[in-house]
Amino acid sequence: MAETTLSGPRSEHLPPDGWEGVAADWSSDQRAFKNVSWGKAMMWIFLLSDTFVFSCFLIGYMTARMSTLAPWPNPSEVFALHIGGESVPLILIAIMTFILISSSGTMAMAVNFGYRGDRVKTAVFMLITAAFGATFVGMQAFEWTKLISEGVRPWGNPWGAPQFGSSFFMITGFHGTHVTIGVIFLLIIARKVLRGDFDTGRRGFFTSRKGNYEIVEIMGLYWHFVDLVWVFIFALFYLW
Amino acid sequence: MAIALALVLVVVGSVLFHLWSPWWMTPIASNWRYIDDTILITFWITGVVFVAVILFMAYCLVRYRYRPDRQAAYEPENKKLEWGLTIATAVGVAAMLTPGLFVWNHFITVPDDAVEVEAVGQQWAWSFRLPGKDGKLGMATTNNVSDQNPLGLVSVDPNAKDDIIIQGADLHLLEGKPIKLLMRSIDVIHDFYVPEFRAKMDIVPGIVTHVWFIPTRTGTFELLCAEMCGMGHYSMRGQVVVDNAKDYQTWLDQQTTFGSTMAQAEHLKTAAVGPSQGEEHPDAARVPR
Amino acid sequence: MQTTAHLPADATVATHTEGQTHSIRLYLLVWGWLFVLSTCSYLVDYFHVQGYLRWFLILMFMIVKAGLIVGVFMHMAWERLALVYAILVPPVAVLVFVAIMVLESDYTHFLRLMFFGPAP
Amino acid sequence: MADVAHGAYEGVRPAEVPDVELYHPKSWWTTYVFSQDAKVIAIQYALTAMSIGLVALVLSWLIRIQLAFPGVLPFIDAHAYYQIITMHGMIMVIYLLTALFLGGFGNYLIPLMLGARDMVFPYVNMLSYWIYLLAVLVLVASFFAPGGPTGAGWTLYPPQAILEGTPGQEWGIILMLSSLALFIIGFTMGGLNYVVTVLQGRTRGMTLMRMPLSVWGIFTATVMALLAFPALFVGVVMMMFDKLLGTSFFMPSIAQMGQHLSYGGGSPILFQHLFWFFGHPEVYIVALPAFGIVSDLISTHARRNIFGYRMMVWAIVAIGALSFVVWAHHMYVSGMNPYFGFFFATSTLIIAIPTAIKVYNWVLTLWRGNIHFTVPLLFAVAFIVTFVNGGITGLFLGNVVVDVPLSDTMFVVAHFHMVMGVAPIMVVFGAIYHWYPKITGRMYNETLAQIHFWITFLGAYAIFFPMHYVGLMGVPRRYYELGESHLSSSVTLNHYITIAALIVGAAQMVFIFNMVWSLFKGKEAGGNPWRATTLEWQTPHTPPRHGNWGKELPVVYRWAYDYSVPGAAEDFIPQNQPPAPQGA
Ligand code: HEA
Ligand code: HEA
Ligand code: CUA
Ligand SMILES: [Cu+2]
Repeated sequence: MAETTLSGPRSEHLPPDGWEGVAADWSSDQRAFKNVSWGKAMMWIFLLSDTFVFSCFLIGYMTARMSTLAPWPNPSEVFALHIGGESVPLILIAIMTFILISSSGTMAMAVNFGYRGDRVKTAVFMLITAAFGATFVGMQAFEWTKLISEGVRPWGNPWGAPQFGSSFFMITGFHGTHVTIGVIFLLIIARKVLRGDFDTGRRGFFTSRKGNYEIVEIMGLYWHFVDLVWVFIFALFYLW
Repeated sequence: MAIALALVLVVVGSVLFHLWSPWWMTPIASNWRYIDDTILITFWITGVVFVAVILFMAYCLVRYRYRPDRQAAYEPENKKLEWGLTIATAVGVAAMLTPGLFVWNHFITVPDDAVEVEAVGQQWAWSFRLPGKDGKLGMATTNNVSDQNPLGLVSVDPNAKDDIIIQGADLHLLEGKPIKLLMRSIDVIHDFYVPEFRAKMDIVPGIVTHVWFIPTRTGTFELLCAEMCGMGHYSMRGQVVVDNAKDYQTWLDQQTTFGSTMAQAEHLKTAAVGPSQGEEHPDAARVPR
Repeated sequence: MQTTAHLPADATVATHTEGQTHSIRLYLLVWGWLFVLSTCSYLVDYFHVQGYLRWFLILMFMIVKAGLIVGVFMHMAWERLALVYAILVPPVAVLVFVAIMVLESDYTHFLRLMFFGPAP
Repeated sequence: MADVAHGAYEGVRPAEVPDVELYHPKSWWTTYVFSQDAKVIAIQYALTAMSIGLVALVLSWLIRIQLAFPGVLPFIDAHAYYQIITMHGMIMVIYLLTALFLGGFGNYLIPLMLGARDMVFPYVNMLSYWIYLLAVLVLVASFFAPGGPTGAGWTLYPPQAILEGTPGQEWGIILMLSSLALFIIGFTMGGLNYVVTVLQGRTRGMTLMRMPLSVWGIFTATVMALLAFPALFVGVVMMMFDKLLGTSFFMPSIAQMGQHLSYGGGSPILFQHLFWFFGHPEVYIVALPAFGIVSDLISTHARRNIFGYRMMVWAIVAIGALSFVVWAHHMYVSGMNPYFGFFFATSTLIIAIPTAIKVYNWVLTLWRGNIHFTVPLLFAVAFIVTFVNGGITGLFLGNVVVDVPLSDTMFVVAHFHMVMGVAPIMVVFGAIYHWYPKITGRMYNETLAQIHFWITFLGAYAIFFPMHYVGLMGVPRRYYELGESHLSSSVTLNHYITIAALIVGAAQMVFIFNMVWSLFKGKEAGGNPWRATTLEWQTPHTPPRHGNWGKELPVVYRWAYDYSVPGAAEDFIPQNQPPAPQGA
């Protein structure tokens, strides 16, 4: 049926973007996302799926909080720190937020230098990012110990609804895990970059395929996503 | 060929079974005749479509079976036909949905003159509570449940005093009087289901669900638990008896109130529950001890 | 998942000429903005802004930050719309879910207040 | 009709021979066990799924025997019964159908039908299978765990699922939850592969609107799965915490068997929402691939182009999208906010429209066709019959008030067996017979296949059609025995149902025997026994080798349904056949 056969655009001049661009891309042959590599497409779709995971966690937390009769502990007091006598609300969380944002910045830099083919700078920025990430996890750990020492448990706490502790540990725990995984992969890839795998076209360990600097961008997507999730947690858990 | 015959048999068989088999809805005993009507409408519409679709398919199978000398028609699409069918279907759907939604609206708006009756589910038995003289059910919470106070009533609540508690016995209802059945579970999810009443609702711990109906004929009806609630799920039965005014009174007079049972308990100096248990906030966080 | 060997190098580079080589300044700018916005949302709490205003501010800052991260850091702003829509449309389902659960939670809370709330 | 795919995008060649060589199997192990070849992975998936499926099938016999002849099997007490139905349901839905359609058919058909050499990330694809296998093993392990597998019902509703009084609350439920988590992780790895392969890995000329409907069905189902499983995952994690850490996400304050449990403030209904936000898409996840595959079976064996191709595609997509906003139709009587009834009843019945379109187009494809009564076609017809029947009973349940008396009765059980337990299974069989020659290079035994078909089709219908009336009477589901009841007259009906079920079950052995026997004794099938147009039948070798296509990838010039094109030499034109000089 002729009308179902639109032909794929040439690589040199992709069709104009905008609606007709969308139509052209989706109805072209070989690939729907014209200039997106397999790895990048996969990461995007994975992140979409992961979005649903975190959304569901937050929905669960929201439902628990909205439907309980027990008073909900006030985060801004619970997470306050005593600095020089008087207590500063949420300060630790604020710092963590800034750290994670910074890590996103450095990651973006890394990606940028990656595409300029600047091996060393790329690797350095990735390591900095990893360092920030590690710090974040460290502070999260500190936060946990603080709360636990104050008697907050997954099954209850001194100030009110038990779901407070449950949601807190669950959500920050899952986010923390994502950060940790990110750090690990950052280190692995930074090593590859530094070793010049992507210039020499060295084969990957498992897949035995060649990699290229794009992996840095893919890594970046993941990392920024982790930051993105934190933005939501910060607003919906700590500031509500 | 054989397959076409099989399809015809399937259709005929299904219809005959539907018409003549003795297995059918239990005779209704509540005001929810509307629900039965909606079911019948749905049966008609969908039944017609089912028969039509299958018989047409059978026809195609015979008429267009393989012949070396024939070639199938090449016709990628046929807008008119496709849209026509789509719209016809939409009409069919609307014809079933519209009455359905009206009845549903009726189903969820409880009349003001409905008397409140409470059904309490627990693994694996039914208990019931009537409001007593004052016509009000007293507060009750799971946290107050104890041997003396199996339904966890709040003893400080004046409305609770004259509440009538029925345990391990049948629930009696007055014929023709609208009932708002409040449902409470003290452990897991159950479901209050009397086939003859058509109405059904889950009993969820942590909230109080409700359903309303008017018993329209006297008799004894089986109450089944219709939500998986553990090993005894299938054995969680009860009985609902619909009486005329006279029998209902005689039955009512034999029942004991919460107040009196509590009094005995106090008297025996074994009162386990008191106002002191923070029972005002049943739902408040409790760090396990 | 290093995988794009089959892509001729030129293709890959070509791919990203628009996306990647814009100046570092942009990143620093966005970075700065994220700091500012975070500070703002922090201050909302610090000065105990309450009620609808609080909600409005918090959510607004949240959305803007999210937008910046996705748009610039994740380069969505430079992707073709085909990808953009593919990623941004499905989360609508989440919004429906959220809406339903808000109503549901309210209902649960209402029931609990009515039946288990403060005793008379 | 045909159209040369000019100006294909140079930048994007699917994996070329050298890329495939990289993971070309070099030893027996990497050929048959740790293979990264989608076709081998597909067969591994399929065999694992069917083996565990057989277990579930045997369990279904036990269910039936107990329901019709209570107590004849002494080892089935209430405890065991609930474990049996739970495992039966869970295995059938998740570990058999989902895995078989997506992991099995998905892996085999997507690359071949799209003219790709393999999935985009073969290594991840391999991991996906091994994690799935692990999930299955954990599931099986729960049968041997102390206390046995969980008996909470496949919906695993808390609080009941993790409390005393429910079978398998010691270990069973924990293993069940772990197994599900594993399954989701494994599936995600595979699912990403399928989606990206469809979107980014097609051959030249293969536009989305030229893809066979099989691929469309599997693709849409996979996308849905990637978005729906997260909800289950979260529910699983929360319940795991409630069970192991004593959190109270789903647990209100509970006084069970005379003692107060240390829970409070949670909401059981939250779990139901999470579960069904996954659960309803899930039922379409097992339906859409069937829709797609059956379209191809009908078109091929009726020698007629699929009717209204574009309508079919849009219907699939519409169903996929809509099914994310109907989930609460499983909760009409769950005590949720009653006003949801209006919204969800409407959205639910709206889904019937695209589904109806598909049904019509299948039938209209037979209409004016030239139908060969091959076994795959017979199964396709059986699918339509059972699906329509099951679908319309869905309309009863979807119409909120009608659901009130029917919910949680055997009517529901009858509905979803007809529509899920029979219809897609018919497609599974049809598909296996259809592609058997391609997979093995040999033809199945016609007579045995016919026997298998007739018993399974008529038998399965005989099982589940009467069951609706048991439900209509008001017999609740998940009842170990009805015992003394005014509904006892349903028992006689149960006898017939059970006898039918046992016969049908036995017939499956014929199927298995046929598969094994034909593997050795079946006669050579040749490359394209059905004279089909789609690419998988045009491979240079049968069975296809690693890399699928020799040196050159096929180029696609036309849609997948050029059957009986007027004036064409053959009554089918393969997708990769260039148009005749002056247009066919
Ligand atoms: C393959 C799986 C599958 C499919 C495709 C469907 C399809 C449908 N299902 Fe079903 N369903 C299940 C699997 C499935 N279901 C399962 C497993 C359960 C139980 C879970 C549990 O509790 O254990 C369930 C339970 C279930 C319930 C909950 C019942 C209860 O627990 O109280 C409801 C309620 O709305 C429902 C509705 C529907 C509807 C409206 C459709 C529609 O999509 C059907 C559409 C199809 C047709 C309508 C037929 C074809 C159309 C025509 C021939 C045209 C003519 C039609 C008209 C005139 C309108 N299903
Ligand atoms: C795809 C899903 C599927 C399938 C195929 C089946 C198949 C069958 N089921 Fe099942 N069933 C469920 C899904 C399924 N079921 C679910 C989800 C539940 C709910 C559990 C719960 O309440 O928690 C359930 C519950 C359930 C009950 C209700 C128990 C109760 O509530 O008390 C009953 C009772 O009769 C039953 C019977 C049967 C029978 C007789 C068969 C079959 O015998 C039908 C006839 C056989 C076939 C059509 C062939 C099947 C072929 C295969 C399975 C492939 C196997 C592999 C090879 C052959 C290689 N099932
Ligand atoms: Cu109580 Cu089932
Ligand atoms: Cu559903």
